[in-house]
Amino acid sequence: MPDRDDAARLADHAQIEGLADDLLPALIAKLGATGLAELEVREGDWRVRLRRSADGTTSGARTTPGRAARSAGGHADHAHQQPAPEPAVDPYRAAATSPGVGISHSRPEISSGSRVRAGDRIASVDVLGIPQEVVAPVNGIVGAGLVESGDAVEYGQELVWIELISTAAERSGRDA
Amino acid sequence: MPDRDDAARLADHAQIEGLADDLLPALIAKLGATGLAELEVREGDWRVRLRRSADGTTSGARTTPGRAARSAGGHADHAHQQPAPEPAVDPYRAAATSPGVGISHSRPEISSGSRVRAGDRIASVDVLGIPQEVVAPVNGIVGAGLVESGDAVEYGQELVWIELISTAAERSGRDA
Amino acid sequence: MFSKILIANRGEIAVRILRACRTLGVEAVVAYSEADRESLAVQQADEAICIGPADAKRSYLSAPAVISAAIVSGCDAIHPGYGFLSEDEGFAEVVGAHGLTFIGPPPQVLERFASKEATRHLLGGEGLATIPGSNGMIRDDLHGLEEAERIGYPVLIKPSAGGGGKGMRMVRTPRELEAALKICRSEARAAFGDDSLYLEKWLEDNRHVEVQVAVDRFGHGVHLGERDCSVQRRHQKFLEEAPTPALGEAARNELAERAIKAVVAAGYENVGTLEFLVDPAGNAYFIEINCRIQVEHPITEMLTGIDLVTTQIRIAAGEPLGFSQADVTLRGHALEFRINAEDTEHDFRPSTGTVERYLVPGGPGVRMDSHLFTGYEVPPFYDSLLGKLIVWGPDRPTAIARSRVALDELVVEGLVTNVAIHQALLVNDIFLAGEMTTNLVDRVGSAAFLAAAAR
Amino acid sequence: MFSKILIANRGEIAVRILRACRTLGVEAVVAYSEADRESLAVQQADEAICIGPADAKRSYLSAPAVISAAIVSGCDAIHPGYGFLSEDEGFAEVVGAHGLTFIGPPPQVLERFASKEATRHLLGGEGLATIPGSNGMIRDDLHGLEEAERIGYPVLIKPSAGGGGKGMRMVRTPRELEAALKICRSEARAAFGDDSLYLEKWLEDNRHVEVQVAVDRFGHGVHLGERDCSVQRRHQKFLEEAPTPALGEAARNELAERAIKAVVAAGYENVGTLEFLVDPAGNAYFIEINCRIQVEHPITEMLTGIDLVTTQIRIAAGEPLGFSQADVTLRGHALEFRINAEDTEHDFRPSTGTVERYLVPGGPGVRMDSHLFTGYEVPPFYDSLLGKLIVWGPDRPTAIARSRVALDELVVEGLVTNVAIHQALLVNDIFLAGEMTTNLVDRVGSAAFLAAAAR
Repeated sequence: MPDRDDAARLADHAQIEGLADDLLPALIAKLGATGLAELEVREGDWRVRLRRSADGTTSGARTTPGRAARSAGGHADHAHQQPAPEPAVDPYRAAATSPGVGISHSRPEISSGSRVRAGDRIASVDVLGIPQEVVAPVNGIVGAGLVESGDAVEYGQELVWIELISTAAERSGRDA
Repeated sequence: MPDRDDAARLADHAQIEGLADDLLPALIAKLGATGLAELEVREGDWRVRLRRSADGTTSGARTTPGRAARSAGGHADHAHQQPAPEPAVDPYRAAATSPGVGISHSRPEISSGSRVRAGDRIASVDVLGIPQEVVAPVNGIVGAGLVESGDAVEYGQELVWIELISTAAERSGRDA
Repeated sequence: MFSKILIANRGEIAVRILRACRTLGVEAVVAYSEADRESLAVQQADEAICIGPADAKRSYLSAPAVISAAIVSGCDAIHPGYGFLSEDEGFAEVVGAHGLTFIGPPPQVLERFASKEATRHLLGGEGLATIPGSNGMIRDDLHGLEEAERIGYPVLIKPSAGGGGKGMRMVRTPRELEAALKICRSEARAAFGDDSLYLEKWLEDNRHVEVQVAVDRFGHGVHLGERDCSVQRRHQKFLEEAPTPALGEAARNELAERAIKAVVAAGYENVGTLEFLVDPAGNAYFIEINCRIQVEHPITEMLTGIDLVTTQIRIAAGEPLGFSQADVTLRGHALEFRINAEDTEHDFRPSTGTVERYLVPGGPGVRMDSHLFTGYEVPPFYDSLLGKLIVWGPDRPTAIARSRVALDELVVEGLVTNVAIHQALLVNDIFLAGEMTTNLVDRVGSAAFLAAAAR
Repeated sequence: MFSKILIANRGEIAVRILRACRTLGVEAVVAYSEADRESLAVQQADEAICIGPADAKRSYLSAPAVISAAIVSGCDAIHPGYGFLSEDEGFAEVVGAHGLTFIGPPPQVLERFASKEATRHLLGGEGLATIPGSNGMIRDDLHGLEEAERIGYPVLIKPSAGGGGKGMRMVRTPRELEAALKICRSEARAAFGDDSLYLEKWLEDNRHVEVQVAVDRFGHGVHLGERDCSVQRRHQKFLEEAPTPALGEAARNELAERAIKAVVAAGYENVGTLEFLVDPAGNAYFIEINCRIQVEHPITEMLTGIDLVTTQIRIAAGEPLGFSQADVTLRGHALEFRINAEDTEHDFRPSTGTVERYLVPGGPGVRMDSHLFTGYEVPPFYDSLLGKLIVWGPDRPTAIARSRVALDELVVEGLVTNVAIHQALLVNDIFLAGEMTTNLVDRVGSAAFLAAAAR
């Protein structure tokens, strides 16, 4: 490939530097503040794109809400749907998920506000009459339930939030 | 979506600004100098990508070499082929292309080294007995022929190079 | 058999013809315009040759470009597909003059059937009913009234020099006729410089039924049943099916048999389609013959198991048909949905774009003839046909049930398609009862037709 | 009919069953493992439910998970597909105990046909020939020699307690038999703690032919012809075709008629397949029955026009078959190519990856049953079947010619597939002559088989 001439190179540099100086700060501020996944800016023949990496910020399967409860919509629409972008992991809390497909049951001794440790049994899912334990994934305080006792749930479905100890106090203050 | 906290935002900014200050200049220099199409740099959860727009730097259809002369290869292989990346336009020369599908004929008065002007008739393509003129796309000197007189050619096929006047001297010096 | 065939067409039919050539073991060269350089047919072809720019007049419609391409690529035959040069008898003649074979009827046959009027007369003489009309031109009002009385109202007044529906007028009574004759006469004089008029019976709730035939060089012909193409929008077919729900089995057989007998007697050769209008009483009137492979040929293939494109090529190569009417059996029911790049929400205006995601429907009885693939950029220069979804079932209700599933499965992202009108059709009571006429959609308008389905 | 069916399977068969449910107008729920969250069946489904992790033992093979999923999603029937729980009579029974219907034979029928040995005895009593063998266990060497003489050499020595070919030995002469009996006895004692042996006739150049049947709850049964599954690699079928080239029409009909008569008499219900070994003289020996829909069912659908999966569902729902043997007509010839993610250049080791580009073959007679789409990431946890290319033609040579074209058209980028072995098959003289036996490939080895085709 032949060398590009100096004038063309200079013009390129000017365009890119324009982007870097004028647009990038605004771009960065916007992306940082909103948690948007990707932003792109064009100038002339050039474009700059900023993208948040998915790794480390979303956890994959566990973040997709259960489909068992979802009633049948128009399947044509569904087939045309793009998979929704996966939401970022919440730094304040973690969800306890269903160990099986069946009917969820709460435990009488566990309710919103209960303090639990990772591994504690906090609910159960009844799979053909055999209860399977739902355990707390982290130390924390039992927060909002995502399903009612008696609801049908699927494997891996998020059932209840566990608020992380370190942030729970701060947030409950805000919520009050 | 809940607000991101300030610490997380600051960390994001630091990462992006690191990219902008340290890496971007190098990135720009590299992309500007080599004519590469795209470059991407990652830092932590962020990545910045620079991409040269295809518009204006490649000419599309005319750069794909003719297929008429290509003999039948294994079509299974062909079907699996990805389209080849389009070559960049050569700043030293331009090709005169076929105005039709047929048999190419050279003109006795035009040969390698002939000086021609844009629009000059430099060859013809015989389409069912009717000659169609091949014209020089630019002022220059007739260079290498890409087909022989009497060859079958397709529409748009590059037939002969015209070396640009401004660079022809320099290059012929180099070639000698 | 030919040694190498030039495919002088594009889109799904170029892919279809390429498959037929390969099945026959014949080499093929795809002729393409600059706009179709990245098309599926070009990708799949062993050999492809660019014949001109995007403008069809300078590529697919250019006889010199197509014939020159065939010669320089070493072909001995040209398949024109449908549209473009496929029924151009002048083209067929020049192809022959260059020692190549036109895949279709020979030039002299094309010429014999080139005029609609002459063809109606020819096949009328071989026993096909044509639409009743006046004996020649209307001399004066009295003659007009007499002829209309004989034909039976309503009648259509048609200018002799007109065409494409221009200057026509439908009347229901003698009084209307008298008034309209004067207007039509002066309009025709003004528009065409010729005020001769004739009358034709007006078929109100008609259905469009066509018979597929195949006749070899030795005068051995078979029919392959009929197709119903009544479902139209502004005279454009968008769904075809076979067998026609308009006629019982005996009537269908009788029509098809009369058709094949007439065209064999008239010297037709190769595959072709005879189009009929069928009135509510079941009378079939011959309108015209299509001397080419048709868009809707796959539904006949689904019913008969016979490959019409290889049949067409074999006949053009001078081979005998190789089977007789007794070998042709029709099984089940098939529908063809034309998938067009049309925006049903904006008066079916053509859409264009790049296919971002493409999922092909499948399962028993489902066939998709299309040139789409993920990443394909639909060029804006040609017609809007993206492909044809063909669905077979052992009976009409099963074929319709499968069609609903297949239409739901079809995903073409990046383009707007007309799938909504097909889905509307499949919940339309008149269609489901098999009672559709050519004005099914236009009677209420596309928008109302779509809206009724959404309720 | 059921109101809602749980599809307890994955891959192409989940898509196939979903299509069948929709054609019947029955709601369906796709049960999936975590690894199949992005699968085509889940995408296409109105409703889908995650039943467990990637590990099949905890998802597709977990009876409690599958049944619980059916209950919580409001299903009244479960379609198990093939493999996984499809022939597990214990599962079928538990399904029934929960008030749900197992789509397949009822539990008591599954139980009756659960043991291969008992089934051979049962259907042998209904007139099906089984592979000749010793009357019970071999008492001593002399008894063994007498029985072998009666059966005819070569014979196979089989340990009573063995299975899956373990501890078997083939002998061609009395001398070999005497020597082998001692070895087998001590091997069997060591391996299974039981040294009882029996003899079976060794069928050397055999072909694998199977008969498809469908029997409703009212004992009304039909056969749908046979399929030839002789083309195998290490006892795995990879190409099936119908009709079998091994038998003439009369022999084919006779075999199929004997098969349906026997299973109806033995009280079979729902769709099923009777497998036979056919020796060079054309004798068919019954081996086993498959009480489920089979991978290769589409070739029968292509020939008969009958949807086997909807038939299966309708029978399970208690509906009468609705057609009789006289309504079943076979048309043409069909082949099914199993497209596997296997690297033919590295001893067919399974490959995995993401589908970068996917082009589905098409045209007359071509059907692709697959769960692939561009962007699909093939999970490494399950079998290597990517789909099935099914090709129909009016006769075997046409079907083969179309198959070559279709295999060439198939594009699956991003994965290594076994298409090369299919292409090798389609130029193999023994296959083209229709004379393949089950050892066609293994006799020379896959590598040599592929290399021979490349020459």
